[in-house]
Amino acid sequence: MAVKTIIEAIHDTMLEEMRRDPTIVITGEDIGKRGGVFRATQGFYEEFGPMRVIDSPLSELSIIGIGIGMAINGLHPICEIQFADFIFPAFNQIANEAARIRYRSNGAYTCPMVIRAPYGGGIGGGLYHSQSVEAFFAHVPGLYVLAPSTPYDAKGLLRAALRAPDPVLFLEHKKIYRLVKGEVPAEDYIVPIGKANIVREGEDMTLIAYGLMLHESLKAAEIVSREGISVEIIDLRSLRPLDKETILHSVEKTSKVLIVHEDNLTGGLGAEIGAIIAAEGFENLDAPIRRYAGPDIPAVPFSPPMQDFFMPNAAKIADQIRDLAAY
Amino acid sequence: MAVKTIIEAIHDTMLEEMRRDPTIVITGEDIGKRGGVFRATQGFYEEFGPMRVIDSPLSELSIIGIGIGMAINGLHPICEIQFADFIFPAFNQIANEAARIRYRSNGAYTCPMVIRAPYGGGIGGGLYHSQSVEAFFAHVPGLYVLAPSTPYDAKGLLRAALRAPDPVLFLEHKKIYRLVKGEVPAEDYIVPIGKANIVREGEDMTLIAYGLMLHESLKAAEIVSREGISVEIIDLRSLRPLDKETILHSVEKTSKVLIVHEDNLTGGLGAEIGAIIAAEGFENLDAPIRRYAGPDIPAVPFSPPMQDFFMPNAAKIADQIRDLAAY
Amino acid sequence: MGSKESVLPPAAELTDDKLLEMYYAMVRGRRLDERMWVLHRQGKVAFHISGIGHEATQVGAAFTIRQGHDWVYPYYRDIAMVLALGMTPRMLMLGLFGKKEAVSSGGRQMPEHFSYRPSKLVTISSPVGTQIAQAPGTAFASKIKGSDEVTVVCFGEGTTSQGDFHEGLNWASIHKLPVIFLCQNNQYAISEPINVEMAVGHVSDRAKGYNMAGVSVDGNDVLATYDAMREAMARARHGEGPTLVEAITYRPVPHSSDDDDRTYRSREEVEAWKKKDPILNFEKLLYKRGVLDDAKKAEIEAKVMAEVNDATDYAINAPYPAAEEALYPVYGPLPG
Amino acid sequence: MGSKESVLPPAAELTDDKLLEMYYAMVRGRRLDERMWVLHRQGKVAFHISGIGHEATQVGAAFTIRQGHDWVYPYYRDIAMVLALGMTPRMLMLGLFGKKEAVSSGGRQMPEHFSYRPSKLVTISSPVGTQIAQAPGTAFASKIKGSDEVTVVCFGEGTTSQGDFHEGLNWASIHKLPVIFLCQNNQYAISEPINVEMAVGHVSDRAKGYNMAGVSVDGNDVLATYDAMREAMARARHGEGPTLVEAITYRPVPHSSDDDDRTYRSREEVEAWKKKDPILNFEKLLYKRGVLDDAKKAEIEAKVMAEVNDATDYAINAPYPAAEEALYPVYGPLPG
Ligand SMILES: Cc1ncc(C[n+]2csc(CCOP(=O)(O)OP(=O)(O)O)c2C)c(N)n1
Ligand SMILES: Cc1ncc(C[n+]2csc(CCOP(=O)(O)OP(=O)(O)O)c2C)c(N)n1
Ligand SMILES: [Mg+2]
Ligand SMILES: [Mg+2]
Repeated sequence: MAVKTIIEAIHDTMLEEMRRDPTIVITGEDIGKRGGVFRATQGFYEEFGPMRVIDSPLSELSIIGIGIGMAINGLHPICEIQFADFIFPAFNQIANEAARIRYRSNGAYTCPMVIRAPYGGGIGGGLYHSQSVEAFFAHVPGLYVLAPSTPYDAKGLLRAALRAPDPVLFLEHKKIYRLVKGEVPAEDYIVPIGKANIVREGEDMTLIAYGLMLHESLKAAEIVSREGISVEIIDLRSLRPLDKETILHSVEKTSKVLIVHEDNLTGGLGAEIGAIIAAEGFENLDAPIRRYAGPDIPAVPFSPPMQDFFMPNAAKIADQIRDLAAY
Repeated sequence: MAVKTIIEAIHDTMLEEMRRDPTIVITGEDIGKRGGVFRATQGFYEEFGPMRVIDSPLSELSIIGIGIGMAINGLHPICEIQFADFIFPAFNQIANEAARIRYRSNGAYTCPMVIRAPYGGGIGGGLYHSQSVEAFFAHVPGLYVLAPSTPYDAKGLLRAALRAPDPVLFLEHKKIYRLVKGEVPAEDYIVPIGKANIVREGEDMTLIAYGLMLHESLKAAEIVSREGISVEIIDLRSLRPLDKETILHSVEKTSKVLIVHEDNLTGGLGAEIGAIIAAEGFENLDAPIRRYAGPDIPAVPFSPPMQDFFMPNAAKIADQIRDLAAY
Repeated sequence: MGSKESVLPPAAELTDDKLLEMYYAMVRGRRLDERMWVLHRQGKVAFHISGIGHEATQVGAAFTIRQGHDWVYPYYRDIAMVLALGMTPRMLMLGLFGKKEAVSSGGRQMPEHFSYRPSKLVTISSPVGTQIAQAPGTAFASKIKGSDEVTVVCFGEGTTSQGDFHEGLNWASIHKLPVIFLCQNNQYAISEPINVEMAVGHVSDRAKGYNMAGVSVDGNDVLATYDAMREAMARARHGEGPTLVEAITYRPVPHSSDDDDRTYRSREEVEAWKKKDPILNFEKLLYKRGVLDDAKKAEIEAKVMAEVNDATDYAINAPYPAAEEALYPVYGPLPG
Repeated sequence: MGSKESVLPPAAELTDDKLLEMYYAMVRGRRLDERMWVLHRQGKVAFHISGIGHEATQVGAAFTIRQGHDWVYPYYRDIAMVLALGMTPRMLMLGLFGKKEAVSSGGRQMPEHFSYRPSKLVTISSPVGTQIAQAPGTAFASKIKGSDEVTVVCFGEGTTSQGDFHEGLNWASIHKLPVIFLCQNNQYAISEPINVEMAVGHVSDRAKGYNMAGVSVDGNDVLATYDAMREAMARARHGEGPTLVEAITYRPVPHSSDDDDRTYRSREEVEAWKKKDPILNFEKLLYKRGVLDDAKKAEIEAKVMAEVNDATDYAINAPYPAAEEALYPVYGPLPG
């Protein structure tokens, strides 16, 4: 089986899907000749030409607006937002428009589209090239929000996203684009939307994470396992909808919960997860629900010491685990 | 003492503040001759003229952008967004810009401004004149988010907002603009940002709400009190920051929690409140943390039966209270 | 006004029957709209937003659109337009009351938030201008598919201040897309007159910033609007790119049933514009040409009023949606 | 190019000393910028975004601005401009390394995200274009206060596709605000050439949609830029409203240290433009006029290099912020 990076898996999957399905078109900034600033569309322009690989003007609002208009007229657009930090000019088009086309027309119109957005910090990007934007969008009914953390899932989720009949925000953590490698089967498969993955079994607590934090959490679990603490780790993969069953089932087993994300604590995705468990898993809980997240400051500062301070990492997560285990 | 509606309290407070402080200017759609579609600025244009009461073009992005530029240059703008549903074109200017001016310039620049936005449903406004937008903004470090539910607090919080050295999103529930009346002292006073209010004392559970839901919750508490259930009700008033102390202190006393809001459940403000209590109030809890909120559909439908279905109200809240009390 | 000189304008070739169809379409829009105001005054409905005064613009435009072939993004004032393009008075009345059968949204949206798939009328929202950034995408898809569909998108002049307007026109012009931007300039955005909305004399001047064709036309003259739209249609249909068409008209009624227009404009101004009423104008012309006479007019009025009455009765008696229908359809089924 | 005819252009009145100051400002920007590229190649810094090629535009503009009186919203390429307006090479180098003392943000932001209050250089972010909707607000405040401050806002030509551009220019023109929109048109937005960004031949054509003065000028000619900006300044200062100034230039280096411009443009094109280098151009002129000679040139180079070396050493040795400084300043203190 081929070993790929996450960005390779995304590139190859889009390529295969565009060959398979002529209704898929892609637009975004610098995705044509330049092949995308992260090289996600390298070679696409040459293969599919300017009618399917469309360099957009520098205007996110209309990257999404145009995508909606295309979806209305039978295409299945992939809209690339160069950095997730730049998705906000399109907020209205995503939350008020794309996510509501089906509902507001009582099903007469639909808006199948995939919005890809590289997100996350730890890459020296400062306040505006490091943001985690998932919580804003996971609050929007009518949207799907996905965040793969492995090449295998990147392929399977992207294929699922391109088969969904509704808009999908597909979040790709920049730091693991090339850092994380893994086997990616050549055959077609789908990772279903809404299904989390237990990537490590354990007894003492349930740790819930996604994206880069999933990998830091795995390292942390490895560290504390030598100290006799057994951590079960859930990779959410799907941020809207959340896989309540998997989460609650795990909590039933472990009775303790640590939620880890890089986004700011207040109002981050951990809030919803925590609230769900506090409501529906309450009777199984043996300890307070812990959230460990980025501090409540405007995204990740640039200067290395401040960036390191912001980012949760394996060592810091291990401390959180120890602390909770000792409760 | 004068009895006023909420909209009167807001109108009068802005008027007094503009008379007091010549740096306050106001801009927004139809706020000039028309006096605002809710009449919040009636008479302002006549008194202060077109240089302080500025009818904006129909463009929310730049209502905020212009406000930021004014704040940079020593003014204290009040920016009116006609309906909160229309704030999303300005999302980038609010979340990426206004909220970060201080941090990103290391304090060299600041952005004191008040963004007023009528929000909320139950008024026949359908999907796009009914939205609750607080959760999106309560996730943004650098912003304050306030939501008064009485004329007294409207005045006190608005005066606090106009003295804050950072941007404030001031959310006004449309349905209670004229429905709720109350005494408003003529003298100057401030309701501090970040302080919740215990509006009803009780023993059996803590109910946390704000805006219209605060009033529905009060009615519900009245109903169930006849059945011997004693509910303590917290009016949050400040949605960012949350008043953790007041919340946790109340939970310590009552051991049960019901959070009520009109916004969609998933990722709504109740998630953060629930997660805080599940972390820091866990040991005092006797029951699962309940959230009662709008369903996960795109805002409030127009047709009366569907609108009623969407909106939490006193009777439905009373049912939730009974159910939790019986736990 | 701005439309190119030609030997014979397209409207000159319209048959008497077509002219009467146009007249009927305008009267139909007007009478239905007036009934909606009446229902509001009677307290039977909570809200109405009106297209009165815009009928010439809308009908002139509609008659250049290939119904069911071309795409249309209407806006909330387009009552006469959507009727001319296949929606029925019943559909609109059902929407006004928020009844279950209302085709636009099954009662989910406020009235006048049109959607009708058989006529390719695309679902609209309330935040103004969003459709202007979407319509070029629909036109782009037509181009990619090699179809000669044209996309028409409507909006008011105030809405041209939104970023969506700029970004949509930019895309359309860069890619020479088959899209027509039809601005219905009624000279007010709620209370704001055009001079606080923009610094240009004509909305069509905005086209220059995109190297796009821009024309202004008397939007109270149905045939002039028809001609301007025909020309824009030809341009779009033949791959020559987009046009910004400004139809200059007036809204003689308040912005909506929630508005009081006395706060921001004089009665004299309103009355002066009422003299230029698009239906009266057209009527005069048709009388002069001998296409219309008193009998024919009465017949049309009667037919229209029958439809309006039927629609009113039907909608009043139609059932509301069940409360739980509010829960759907947020998502479609996922495959597998 | 587009600027109005006048008997004597303002630049003709510049003294030899002023011309040398301009030359020095351009060389200073260039050498500091080059050093930043070197530091990046040496792996000493993680990122650089460059203003090379834009020096004539930036210095020409800067010399029309009343430092500390007028407001300036720079953009990330404005290295030569912010230096000409009072920032020092040390400040910029400290920013490049993300050191504590860096005045723009204390290391919070990426390099070249300028902010310097003593010169009224307003803090900028990365999402392009946001400043274009803010600058007219600052100009509006000047007008309200009755001050004759002018606000200058800089951006690239690709950025004119953003809604912020449209909305900002619309406000400025409606209210005739004292603001100058200085578009530094280097003909690429990262990889995208101007023809996929817009359908107009000149960015200044975009001004027409706002009934705003628009001029195009050779942005590689510092005196031409100076003249165009002087005219725009006079207009703004005297209450005659905003101007869109397009300075046509080129970026002979990659978009940033993360870019590889070989994927999207030919070496021939780049080499051809390098021949039009703004500093070489100006040097030739100054030699011809006898303002500059080899000795003077060497002296200036030496002075600049001393500054650049000093800034580099200083920044390398300067301390990083403490980790916990990340926590502040999110909010200022609330009164009472
Ligand atoms: C984004 C947004 N902001 C504000 C509103 C409220 N609003 C509804 S219609 C309208 C005026 C529109 O004016 P114009 O575009 O000229 O169209 P008209 O109503 O005159 O036909 C406003 C401000 C809205 N619907 N959407
Ligand atoms: C809103 C937003 N989208 C995308 C980007 C990524 N980006 C940074 S610079 C740039 C190109 C800017 O081009 P132009 O405006 O011509 O300025 P130039 O860099 O050529 O000087 C892009 C796409 C961004 N910074 N902000
Ligand atoms: Mg109008
Ligand atoms: Mg450029």
